[in-house]
Amino acid sequence: MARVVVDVMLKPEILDPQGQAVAGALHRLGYASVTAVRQGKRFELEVDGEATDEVLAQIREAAGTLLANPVLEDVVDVSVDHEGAEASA
Amino acid sequence: MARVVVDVMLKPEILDPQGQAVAGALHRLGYASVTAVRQGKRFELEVDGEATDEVLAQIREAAGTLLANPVLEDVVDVSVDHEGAEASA
Amino acid sequence: MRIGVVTFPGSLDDRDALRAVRTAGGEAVALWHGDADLHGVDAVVLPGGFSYGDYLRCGAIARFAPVMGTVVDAANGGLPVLGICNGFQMLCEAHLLPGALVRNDHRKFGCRDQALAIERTDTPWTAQYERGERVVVPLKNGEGGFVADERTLDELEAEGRVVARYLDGNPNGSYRDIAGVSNPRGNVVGLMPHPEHATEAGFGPDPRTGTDGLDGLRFFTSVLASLTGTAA
Amino acid sequence: MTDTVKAAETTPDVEQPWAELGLKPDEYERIREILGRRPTSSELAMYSVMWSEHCSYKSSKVHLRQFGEKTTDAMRSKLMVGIGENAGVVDIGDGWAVTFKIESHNHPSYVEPYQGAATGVGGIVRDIMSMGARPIAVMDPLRFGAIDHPDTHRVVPGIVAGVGGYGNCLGLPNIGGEVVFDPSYQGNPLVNALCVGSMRHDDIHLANASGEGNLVVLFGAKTGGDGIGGVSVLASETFESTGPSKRPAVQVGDPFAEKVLIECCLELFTACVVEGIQDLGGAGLSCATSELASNGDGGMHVWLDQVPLRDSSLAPEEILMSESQERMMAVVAPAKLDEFMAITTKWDVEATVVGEVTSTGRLVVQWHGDTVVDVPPRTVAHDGPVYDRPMSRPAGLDALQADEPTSDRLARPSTGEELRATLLRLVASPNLSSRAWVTDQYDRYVQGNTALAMPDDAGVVRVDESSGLGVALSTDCNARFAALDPYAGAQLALAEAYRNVATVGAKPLAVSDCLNFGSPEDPEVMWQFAQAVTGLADGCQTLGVPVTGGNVSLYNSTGDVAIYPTPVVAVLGVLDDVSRRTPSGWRSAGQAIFLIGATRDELGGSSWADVEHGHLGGRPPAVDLEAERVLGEILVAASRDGLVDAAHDLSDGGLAIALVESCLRYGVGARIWLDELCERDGIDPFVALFSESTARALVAVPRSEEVRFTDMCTARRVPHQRIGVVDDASGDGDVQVLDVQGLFTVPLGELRTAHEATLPAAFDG
Ligand SMILES: Nc1ncnc2c1ncn2[C@@H]1O[C@H](COP(=O)(O)OP(=O)(O)O)[C@@H](O)[C@H]1O
Ligand SMILES: [Mg+2]
Repeated sequence: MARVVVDVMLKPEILDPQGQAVAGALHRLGYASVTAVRQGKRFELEVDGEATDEVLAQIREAAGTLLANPVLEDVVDVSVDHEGAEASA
Repeated sequence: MARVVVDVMLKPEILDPQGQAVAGALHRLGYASVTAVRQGKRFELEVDGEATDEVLAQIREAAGTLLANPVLEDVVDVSVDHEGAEASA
Repeated sequence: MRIGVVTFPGSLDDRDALRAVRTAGGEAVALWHGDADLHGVDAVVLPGGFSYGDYLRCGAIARFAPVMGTVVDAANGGLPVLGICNGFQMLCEAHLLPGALVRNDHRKFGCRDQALAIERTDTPWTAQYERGERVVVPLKNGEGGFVADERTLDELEAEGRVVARYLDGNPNGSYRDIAGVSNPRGNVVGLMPHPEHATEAGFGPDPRTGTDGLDGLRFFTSVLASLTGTAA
Repeated sequence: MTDTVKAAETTPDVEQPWAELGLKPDEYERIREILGRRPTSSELAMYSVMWSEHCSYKSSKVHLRQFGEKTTDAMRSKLMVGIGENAGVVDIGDGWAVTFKIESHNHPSYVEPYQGAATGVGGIVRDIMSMGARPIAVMDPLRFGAIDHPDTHRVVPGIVAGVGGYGNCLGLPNIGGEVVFDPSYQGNPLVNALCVGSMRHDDIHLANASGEGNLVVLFGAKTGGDGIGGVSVLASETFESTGPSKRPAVQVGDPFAEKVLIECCLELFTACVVEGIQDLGGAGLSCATSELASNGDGGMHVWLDQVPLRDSSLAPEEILMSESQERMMAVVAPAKLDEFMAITTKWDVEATVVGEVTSTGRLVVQWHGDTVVDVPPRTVAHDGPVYDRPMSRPAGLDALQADEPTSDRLARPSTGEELRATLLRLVASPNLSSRAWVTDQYDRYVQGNTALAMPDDAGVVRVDESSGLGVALSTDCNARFAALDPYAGAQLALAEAYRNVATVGAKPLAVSDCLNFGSPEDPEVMWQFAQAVTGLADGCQTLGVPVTGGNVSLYNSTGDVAIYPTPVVAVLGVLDDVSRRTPSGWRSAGQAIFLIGATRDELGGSSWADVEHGHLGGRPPAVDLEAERVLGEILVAASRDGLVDAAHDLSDGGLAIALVESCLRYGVGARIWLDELCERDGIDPFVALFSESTARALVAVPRSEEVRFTDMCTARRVPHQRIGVVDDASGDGDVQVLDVQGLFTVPLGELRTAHEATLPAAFDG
């Protein structure tokens, strides 16, 4: 059992209404130091067996097509999560 | 200019239809090794000036009240992103 | 009796809630998210819609609006508060009600005439319904799945705080078919379906449902009656 | 460095990338003539986008003129604002007016289905707002490739979710549309979006900048690098070493920003602080500034560096071109600016003064003190090139029309068993099956004024809550008919939409259209286009309903194969009291079922030929607009006088499908006999059930009204035949059935299962 984390963010040039709304809320709540917010996705994939290079390669491939919408998003990171190894329900 | 990343995941006991759909799709595409998927959120916050402990403390607080709903979600990580320091438009 | 309906940026069914209050014979008072003053209303409706685009989480940003502080205090003081759809989501985000609402299990927005059983009738909003009565009102949302941990769910059941449950199949994956819940005292009610859209014949649920399309009206007449009752 | 007018005067011979921007050599020459010098790169950007097919209608203009020319004064009587403005405005009485328009967002929806469809809805809603109206409903005619093609599964869920995601979030009920699957649209789905808005007569606003000294205010979202496409060519030249930051490949909509913008605009209108208003859509600031200026009485001066930016690396050319969503431009009197700003602040909408109205007659744009644009606005906005492109009748058309689906060429069912099986296959076919999988993703209740929506023949919304005054809308197009005969096809689309509106009891008043065609540079496509426009214009004249506006979408093709000519027609009608609307299903046992209109052997382009034989050939059903008009009169009068409890028009799939839909609407069965009908029209049961002859409708008449109803039809010399009775328990054990006597019986349960399973099976899981 291993856990692989895939981080996906909107491409920088793409409008992010969600992030804007969060930034606005943070300001109203007085968190002035935050100048901008972008909201993306974090996927946690449980793989059975080891997170071998081959498995990671597979996941990278899947990430670029399925987890991220290549028109709008970039996969910013694919990495093995060593703490949270136990599967979550 | 610093960038702070906040990762939020659904609590294990909360139903995650998106994650399930992704897992299903991965299987149909033949990525058999992936046994389960959970989908969470990744926030990238641009703060002006340094990401001091004080700023991080503020952001942790905001994460617990606004960015995540403690009933549903856990803030799994708050960390300074040292590469992507330049603000994205 | 004066019933306030709060408009947030992105509220959609606010004018419908105001209309329903008038149809029920009450005085409808439009309240504004930025104004912490409730202008002496006797009850408050948090209407449906997509406040702040439902960005981040439904109701998560609206929950911090100036008016919400006052609503929370007044609710804790016993003021009748009804949250419909997005309003329900706000009440959960504000922790006036337990649990939370998540993406429908089928991952689509769903708009349908929904059959419900009204299970708690000792709230100011449901007093005029029979316990277990079957009603049909529109359900329309993308994030209507009611979730909470097992302990909370058992507690809700044990204390009889489930106000309404879905009938004829679960439309969105809500735990234990829950469509609406209340606080222990019963003055705060959150409901995913839209009673305000079943208050005028011909503009609500389809005749196909076998109802006259007016099943939602008693949420509003109930609160008016209970208010005059207490006023008397 | 920025290319200025000064620079342009002193460097007449620099090479300019006009070709990359899609300009033809003579077009570039004309720009130089107009200006008496070479254009600056900002001017080049403006002209190139405003003279594009999309903005200038250069290929379609010569034909579209017919819409105006064939509009008689009588037709104009209810028209308060006609073609040419952002949308036409129609008087519906009691001091109320409605404005409606349909537009396409085809290509963007193919590239990014969700965002393409979403921003399509956003664009048409801003058009309606810019007339001063409150948007009250939307509709979405959609066309996709074959239902079993993998790419169809990529686009359908995204497009439907996008239409819903944006419209639902604006609080606009979706009251109708179309869903069509055909290989013709495989590489080029059609996403058309309609919006209707209502206003009091004196709330009408227009897009013009008048009154020297009035201020030009840009409000709404910040300007980003969205949809500037080719113009980056220019931009990149204005950057020395560092190129411009990457530009978005697609636009993302922000429905929340638009919702707030709607409420903000309505409050601005109520406060009377707006002299003129224009939405920013295609061609962004280039379009808004040049149109406002040329519709006004003077000129305009713009300080482009004042425009709030989302991306600080944008060059002036790009800012002028940007198609960033959720922006509007208003002309405001200086004395009213504070009040204007107070309202935008209340709604948290960013508003910035970016210019002023002048008397120079020129549009002047400055960038940090330098003049980058100095042009006569009309030459940008209205005096673009006009082409009368070559046309030729498609080579294969004669053969196609000769390929009639006669009984000797296409096997026809005859026995009851065969007819029953055919019906069940048609009911379950992609284009005749239930649309609920799509329409259940749309909010039809919000605003509390929806009196009728899917699956009825037209959407009906109340406009005036006190009187019940309201409007009905339907959009239609059978592109298979248009492929067989574009002139007739356009009239058939008009006829069906007109019929749908009359069927619910509304008097048809006005028309909008969205003309989706292939490449105008293909003479055969151009011929189809001209035929369709002429057909529609002639049809509107015959029916007395004016075209109030619309949209042309060209270059729709997969590879070099054009889509079927697809002239989508929207008809708007009025009801004095929407509570009188007629639903498409019957409820009361014992009511008589009448078929109005005559049935001929007309199966060319029919659903039967398509589903059962994959056949497209012959001629489409004959057009008889006179008959449509009289049928409309009957349906409207019958609903007004309470002579009918249900009415459903006959279209795709003919009588058979109409019967099924009217039974399933409320789950109430019927007993039908076809003998007298076949006798009268000299046809067999198959033709009676599946022919798609026009000008026909089914009605359910209460026993007490039968005589008045038949007298009314007789008086108007309209064929009407009692073909059955509403029967809520024809079957054994009170099972609801559709019983076509002597031929077959089908339980409604079996029909419903077949009807409702198709789309979920295709797109869920
Ligand atoms: N994309 C859509 N959006 C909303 N409503 C739709 C859509 N497609 C079809 N509908 C509705 O479904 C019903 C059936 O559609 P259709 O068979 O095309 O009607 P008709 O044949 O009367 O034009 C109509 O009420 C139509 O408005
Ligand atoms: Mg119809």
